Parts: sequence; C-alpha cells; structure tokens
Amino acid sequence: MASHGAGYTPQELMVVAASREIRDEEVVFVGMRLPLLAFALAKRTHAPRAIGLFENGLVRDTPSPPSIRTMSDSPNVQGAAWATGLVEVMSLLQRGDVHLGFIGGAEVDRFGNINTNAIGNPSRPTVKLPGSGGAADIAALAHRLVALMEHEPRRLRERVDFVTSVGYGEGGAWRKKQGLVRGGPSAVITTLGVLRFDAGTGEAYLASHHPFTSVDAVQAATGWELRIATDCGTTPAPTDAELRMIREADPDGFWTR
Amino acid sequence: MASHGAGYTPQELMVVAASREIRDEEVVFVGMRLPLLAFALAKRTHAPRAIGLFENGLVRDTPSPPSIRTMSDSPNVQGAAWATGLVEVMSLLQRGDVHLGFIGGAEVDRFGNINTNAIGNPSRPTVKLPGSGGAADIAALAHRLVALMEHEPRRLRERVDFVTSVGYGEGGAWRKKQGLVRGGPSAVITTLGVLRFDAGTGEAYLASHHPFTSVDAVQAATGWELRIATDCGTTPAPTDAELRMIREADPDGFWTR
Amino acid sequence: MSNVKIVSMAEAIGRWVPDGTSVAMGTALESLIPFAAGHELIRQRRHDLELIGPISDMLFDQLIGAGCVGRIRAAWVGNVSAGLGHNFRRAVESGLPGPLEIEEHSNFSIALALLAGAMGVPYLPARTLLGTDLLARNPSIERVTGDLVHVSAIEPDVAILHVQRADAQGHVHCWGNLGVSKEAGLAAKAVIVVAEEIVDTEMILSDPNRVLLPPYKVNAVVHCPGGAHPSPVQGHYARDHAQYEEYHRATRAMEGVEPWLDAWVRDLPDRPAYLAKLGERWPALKPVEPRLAAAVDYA
Amino acid sequence: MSNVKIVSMAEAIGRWVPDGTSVAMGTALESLIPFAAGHELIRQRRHDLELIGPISDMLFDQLIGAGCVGRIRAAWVGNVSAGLGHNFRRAVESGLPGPLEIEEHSNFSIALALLAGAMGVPYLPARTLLGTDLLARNPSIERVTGDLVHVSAIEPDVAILHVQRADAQGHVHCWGNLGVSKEAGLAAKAVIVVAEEIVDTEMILSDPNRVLLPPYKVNAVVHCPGGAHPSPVQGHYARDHAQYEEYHRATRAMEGVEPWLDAWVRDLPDRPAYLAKLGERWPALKPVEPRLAAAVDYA
Repeated sequence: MASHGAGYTPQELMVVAASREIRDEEVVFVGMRLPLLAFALAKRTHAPRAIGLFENGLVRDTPSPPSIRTMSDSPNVQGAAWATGLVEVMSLLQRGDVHLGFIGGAEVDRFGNINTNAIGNPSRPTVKLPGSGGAADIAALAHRLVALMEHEPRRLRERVDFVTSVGYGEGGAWRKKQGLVRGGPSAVITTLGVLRFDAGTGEAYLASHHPFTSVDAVQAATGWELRIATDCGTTPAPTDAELRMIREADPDGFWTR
Repeated sequence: MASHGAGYTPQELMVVAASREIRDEEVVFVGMRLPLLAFALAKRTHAPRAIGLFENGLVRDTPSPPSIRTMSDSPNVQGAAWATGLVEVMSLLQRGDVHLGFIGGAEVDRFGNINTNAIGNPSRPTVKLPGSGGAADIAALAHRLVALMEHEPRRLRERVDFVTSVGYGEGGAWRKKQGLVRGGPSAVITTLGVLRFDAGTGEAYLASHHPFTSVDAVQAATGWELRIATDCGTTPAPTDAELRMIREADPDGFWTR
Repeated sequence: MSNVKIVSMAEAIGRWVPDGTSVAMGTALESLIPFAAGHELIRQRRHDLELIGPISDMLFDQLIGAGCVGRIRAAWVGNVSAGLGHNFRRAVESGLPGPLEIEEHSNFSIALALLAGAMGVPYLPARTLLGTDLLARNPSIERVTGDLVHVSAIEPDVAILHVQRADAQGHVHCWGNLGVSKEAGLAAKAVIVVAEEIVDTEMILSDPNRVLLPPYKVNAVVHCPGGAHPSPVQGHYARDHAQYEEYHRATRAMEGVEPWLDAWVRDLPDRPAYLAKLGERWPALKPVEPRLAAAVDYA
Repeated sequence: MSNVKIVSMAEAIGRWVPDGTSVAMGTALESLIPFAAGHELIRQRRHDLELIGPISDMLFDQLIGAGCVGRIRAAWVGNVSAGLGHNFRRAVESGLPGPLEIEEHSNFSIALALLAGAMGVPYLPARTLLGTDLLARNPSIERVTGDLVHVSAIEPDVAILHVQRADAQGHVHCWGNLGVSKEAGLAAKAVIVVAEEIVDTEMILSDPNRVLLPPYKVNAVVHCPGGAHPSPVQGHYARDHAQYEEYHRATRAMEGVEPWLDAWVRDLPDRPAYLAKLGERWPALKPVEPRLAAAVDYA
C-alpha cells in the first residue's frame, strides 16, 4: 500500500509509535495484531527485558514468533515463560503488575473512552460489535493504556454509544470517583496521529500527526473539535532498521499492509 | 499391643469401623493416620470406586501406597489422579463434592464440637495444640464427618475449650443458624466405641462399644453423662481378611500398634 | 474398578446437552475449541442453548446461525482473525434467524464467574469494569463498594472441553494455554471431554500435575481426533486460518449460512467425513517436528 | 538480556529477609520445605519475623526455638509425624524463649488469604469457619452475611519457595503437590527461589505449563541441593522421618533446644556441611529408580 509514498504503511508507523511506548523491563499486556508487532520490535530495540502477557494464560519474555494470527496459535505457547490460565494472568493485571496495556477499539471519544460493544442504542444496536474480550479489564487495571485505532470521524466521536473500556470518563477526577485504583489512556495511536490526554481534564489532544498528513486533516477526520498541543509536531517516521524488523515479524503483511 | 487379648489393636478396629463409613463411589477427604488406612481398606473391600482427596492438592482413585508418614510423601503423589493446589481441593470441598471427611482431635464434646487449638483459656492456654490444619474446613463443608479420637475423660468433655471444628454447636438447629450449608458429625470413632448423633438434638449417643470393653467402661471414660442407644451393641470385630489388609498397608504398625 | 465413560459424540451430545442446556465451550480461547461437538449440536438440531465462554472464535457464530442458541454469556463473539461474526450481528441487530439474549462480560468477569462456580461461592470480588456500560447493563455484576464489584457465580449445566489425551475413566491431560478450561470444568454440573487420543490410565497417572480436573467430574469421554479443527491443538495440529476467512466470507450475507452449514456440518455424518472433506489441507496442518517437554521425574 | 539472579543463600537471606519481615514458607505443606533457608535465618540471628504458611512441619518450631519469630499466621504448627512442636507450645504457654503472637487460621482460610493477595483483591468469600472460635478470634476473617465469611488478603514481604529446578533468570519448574506455593509466590512482594538444580533456560521453556510463576516475580535464585531435607522433594529425595522424631525428642525439654540448634544449624557453615553431617542417611534417601512423566509434545 503506502499510497502516501512514504515507503511504509500507516500501520507500520503505528507499530513503531506503539513500540516506543514500551519501556525496558516493563510488563506489557500485549494483545494481538499491531501490539504484537510493537512488542516484538521493542524487545529487539530499546526494551530487551520487557515481559509480554496474553490473556489466554501466557507470559513471554521473548517475542512471539512471526506469522501467528491469534495469541493461542501453537508457536506462541512454545518457549513461553509461563503457560497458565486466564484468571492467573488477569490477576497479575489486577494486582498492578502491568505497566502498559494495549487494546484496539471501534470508537473512542474525547475522554479516551472506548466502545467495542455496540453502535447505536445498545438494546437494539445498528451495528453489534463482538464485545470487550479483555479490553475492559486492561483499560481498568493497567497503569498506562495505549489504544490503536483507524482514524475516521465515525470512530473518533464526541461521546461513544457504549463504554466498554474506560478512559477518563467525563474527565477530571472521574476515574477516581468510579473507584478505579490506577490507570487511564496514555496515548491513542491512530492511522493519522498520536493523541494524548491532559493530566488535569483528561481531554484528548493531538500530540503529533503522522508525516504523511497534517493537523487540518486530523481535525477533519475527528468527530469533535480536537485540541492541538502547542508543540504538536510530526510523529517520527520508522527507521529502515525498524521497518526491516517489522517485516520479518509480519512477513506476509497480514497486519501491516 | 492387643492387651485385651482380641488379636487386634483398638486402632485396627477403628480403621475397620472407619472404612465402613465409606460408601462406594463416594468422594472422601482422607486426612492422615488411621483414615489413610481406612480409605485403603474400603477401596480393597466394599468401596472400590471411592475417591480420596488430600488437602495438599492431591486426588487419588487408588489407595495411597503403604508406609507413608505424611500426605506429601513422594509415593502419595505418584499415581495420583490429580496433583494440584490446596485451594483447588478445598474448593471441591466447599462446592459440596465431598461426601465424607475424616478428622482427628484432641477434645470432643457432647455435640460433636472438636478442639485442636488450645486447652484452657485460649488467650493463655495451659496446653497449646498445633491448630486446625484443614480440620475446621472439613467439619464445616463435608456432607458427613467422622472423627477419630482416643477415649479418655479429659478428651470427651461436656464442652470443649475452643471450637476448632464445628459439630452440632449447642445442638438443635445451631448449624443452620450459623449459616452452615450442610454437614455435621456422622460418627466419632474412639478407642472404646462409636458415638453417633441424634438427628433432632444433635447430641452424641453411644451407638456401639468395642468388643473388648463395655457400656459402663465407656461411660466412665466420658466426661459427661453419655446417652446410650437403646440398640447399643458391640462394634463388629475386624475380620481376618481386613486385618491382613491393614497390616499390609501399615507393615511397621506405625499407626496401628 | 471398571468405569468406562467412552461414548460416541452423538451419544454424549444426545445425553448431556438437551434443548435449553447452558453450555461452556471454547474455554481455551482461540485453541482447543470443540468444533466437532458444536457441529453435532447443529446436526441434532438443538434449540435454546445458553452458550458460556470468554471469547468465541467462530463456533458460537455457527451455532447462532444454525438456530441452536437462545442466550449468550460471553466477553466476545466473533471471528478472531477475520473480524465480526455475521450471525451474531444479525441475531442481535435483526433477530435473525431468531432472537438472541446476551449478557455481556469482559474476559476477566466471565472467568471469575466460572471460578466462583468452581469454588462454590456466590460471587468473587474484582476491581475491574468500574465505570463501564458492561457493569451498568449486566445484572450479574454488582458494584458493592466504592472500588469493588462482585461477579456472580456461573455454574454451567455442562462444559465441553477439548483436550489432547484422556483415558476411558476420565483422567485427562491438557497442555498449552489453559484459558478457563479448569474453572469451567469444575464449575459445571457435567463435563464432556473430547480427546485427540485415548491412552492408558498409566500414562495419565505418570504425570498428575498435567491433569486438568479430577476424574469424577468427567461424565463422558469422546474420542475425536481433529475435533478442534480449525482451531489449534498444541502438539497435534496448527490453526487453519483459511477456514476462518472462508466462513467469514461465506456467511457475510444471510443466504450463505445454510449452504455453509449443509456443506460442512449437516451433509457430513461425523468428524472423519469432515476431515476427509478437508483433503490435503488436513495433513498439512500437522507439525513436522516434535517439540518435547523436558523430562520430569516423580520418583 | 542477561538478568542473572543467582546468589548464595547467605546473600538472599541477608538482602531480602531483614528483621521484622513477613515470610511465607512451607507452602507445599509437608514437602519442599525450605529448611536450608530457615537455618540461614537462624545463623543470621534474625528477629521479629512474621511467619506465614498453611501448616508448618517442624521448620516454624525451629525458628521459634531460635528466637527469630515474633508472630505467626498459620493453620497448624507442629511436627506432622511426631506430634506437637515443643517450642511453639512453650512460646504460647509460657512466653519462652520470647513472646509469640499468633493469628490462627484453617488451611483453607490461610490459602484464600494468599490467593486474595495474589489476585489483588482485599478479600475472598468462603463458606468455612462459621461457628468456630477461629472465626471469633481472628480479626482478619469476618462474617459478612448469614452464610459467608470474607477472608482478608495477605501479601507477605517475601515468599521462600523450594523447587526442583530453575534457571539463572528466575524461570522455575516445580512438581508434585503444589499446596499454596503459587499463591504465596504471586502474593508476595519478593520471592526467593531455592532450587535443587540450576538448568538452562531452554529446559524450563520447553514446558511452560510446568512453570510455577512468572519469572519477573522472582528476585533471587539460590542453588541449594538438599535444601529441603528432611522434607521430601519429588524426584530428588524421600522424607527423612527419623530427623523429625529426633528433633521432637531432643527439644521436648527446653534445655535440649540450643544444643540441637548448635549441632544442626549454628555449627555448620552451610548446606553442604549439613548434608555431610547426615553421613550415610543422605544418599539413602535418594530414589533408586526414576519414575518419568509421559512425554508431552508442544509442537
């Protein structure tokens, strides 16, 4: 693809941006698709001692092998550092062991709340989505949350129809009032830019736009009046080395092309 | 020993009596010492499909091998049907899977309450005992409970100093009032006889005395005015076949002599 | 001490999963999914089932499309590598082929519900779901203090567990990712084990830590090699990604559902016929080289 | 990615178990008891420890006798095959050699307390202990409804876990009866693993289902063959019943305690010296024939 002529796809840039959210020695709730590649990339670059958790019951301290389509594919179990149950891994999350969690979503709103259950009235939805999986748990219980999304006006909405995974709720001290002991979105990495959140209000702002787009284009693709960071710049492009590693991990381009 | 000249020891008779409490296909919380032998005997006679649980995390559907001293001795793990954790096995008990549980005790009272924590004032005991282990859980959660005890006046008391393992409490509907969902003592098998409990009042009565003693001797060795069943008879003596099997399972007589 | 529990898939489903049963399936997430059991439910035209599981990777969608399902309690229903489950969508959006009641969970809440059932307690506490519409809309999860919810126990009528090997008496070895298989099996009132291999009791008892649940919990053992295809079974076969894509495409329009069910389920009498229909795809999924676990000595 | 956690027993105890620490030990009940670690605590003259465990088969009694312990949270303290623990008795009955605070549990309640800690919740519900003096006297267990108690979480400062094998990075294999080892390790703020064997990482990762807990939870790995003697270690050595009897007899009178501690702990610099002192008893406990677990293929 790479229709923007940059030599890499938006997905590849998202993988690189996601990998940079991972710090060395962190425990990361990995999830599938792009985060799987981001974890592999981080392990091979700046975070060699990061640990990956998978909700099916796996803990890995080496990256998942290439070409798997689900976290339960046999190669993801081979060489795992622990193969246990879902309750055990979710309990690590609940205890506060997880520094960073990745999730996806169909819709996100200006306070980082994410919907993966239903578009429209939840009791009679116009589009029924598959549901939370572990995303709601990760959003509630990880110290930091990073979501990865397609950037379209129908996906970045003023208010989501159903809160599957909590962001900053209605903003301000909302999370604390709900009894949430930690966490909240650290970044939403989209196909067009990186959103971060105001520490006081919990409202999203554009922290950087990807090299192949602009602040105006991001604004136009967002369903509310998106705030822009005063120092909003360009998301760093992938290096050649990063692209090579991503393409080794996703040789068929299943997730990134 | 066998000082009473019967050709078997009181402990051997207790094992036989305990084994007869086990019905075929039952799930039995075995415990150690004499119940271990009772389980092995029952499996080899009338209850070949009984299942044994051990609180360290073991489930066996074959008897434990001979000559083990604790449930965690390596041979007790070998050939187990499940080797898991304490929580899992106790959860089977809590769910109501366990038909019959065996425990021991230092003191028992007229309502079948058992003390294994402290003699005297629990805050400054004259004799400090090791504690519950799993006995309190088994007494609360098994459908039927069988306790095995030495029969002495200081051990069979009007009221125990500390309730470790609940019997029928103060009698009547006490168990239900405490919120206990099932269970209660079915028998206390002592070195002198078998006590059972009135279904209405929960009070102990002598159901049978062992062949080498008498109702009067049992009365004299009991710390309260023990009721006697109108049909109180003699505990059936071990058969030669039973004795042979017990001695195969406890070749050194560690538990039974 | 003979206690043979081996029955055919048709017998197991016929006896233990009547209409209206609540069934836990797909408990190891994307692996070990009991598709063969699900297909037998479709062949026996089961109705009003309540399906329970963390995620369902395509199986629940097939059962919904076949009209077997009245209610779902799950965290996710779809097709993991291909996307949405079209039958699930249609059932919720339009009530086709029939109405579908859903109780929506997260993976942790459905797992805790089964664990509570396994532990014999009415609920377990958790710090998840606070502030979500999942909590607001699910009557089985209750906020009890400022920072804690109680997740109510679930005790399925039956759990159907696909495993690598079992003996005739219900001793079971299972390995790889375990998901909520143990919890579901222990919580359920009855357990059907579907095994790739039937082996001697001695083999299972040589490694009691590898056993999944106590043998007395197992009511039926079905020998069904390939019974989890297209999901992966550690040590036996890889995931057949293509079938997930094909099913996704075939069932996008409602008219595609019945032909797919006829071709892959109803027109096939049993699992061997299904595997034969796969042709060369089936042996190609088998691993070439073993990857053996290091030796363990129980002496 | 080098991350070597191997230290000597003296270093592990010195760094992770200062005076006043709460320590979970003896988590696999009568097996895998970390006696070598306990003896190092005695040699380093630790004070005011809080000991946590389901039952303690002799180890807690030794630590009490040596004056290391200020508080115990346990279900049972004694000597399983020989009877009472004389030091425990004396400490509670007479405050000798020092006062001892006890919080008395059942095996299930202490296990649930550790599980609650491992799960990150303040309590877990249970149906046990209703009507007992254990409930009446233990402030960490509360009756909350007519038929349910809540057991408060315990998070030990450190758990000391004896296992069969580990690598230098804290990947751990453990088998046999597991007791509450997993729960204690997950609940604890730090974990010391004491291993019979140090092996290659590859060996551990060949069987991820056999792993006890995630490697990042392990702070120190101590190589200490025979470190659980006289308790049994599956696949390595049998229980040395005689030592339990000897200790029981030797410590019946208080005057016998110090000589026993000198002879078996203080006068010995480390575990090899202890094993040498055992003489012919030690090799006699080793199994003659292996009993290998059936092969498992992760391909």
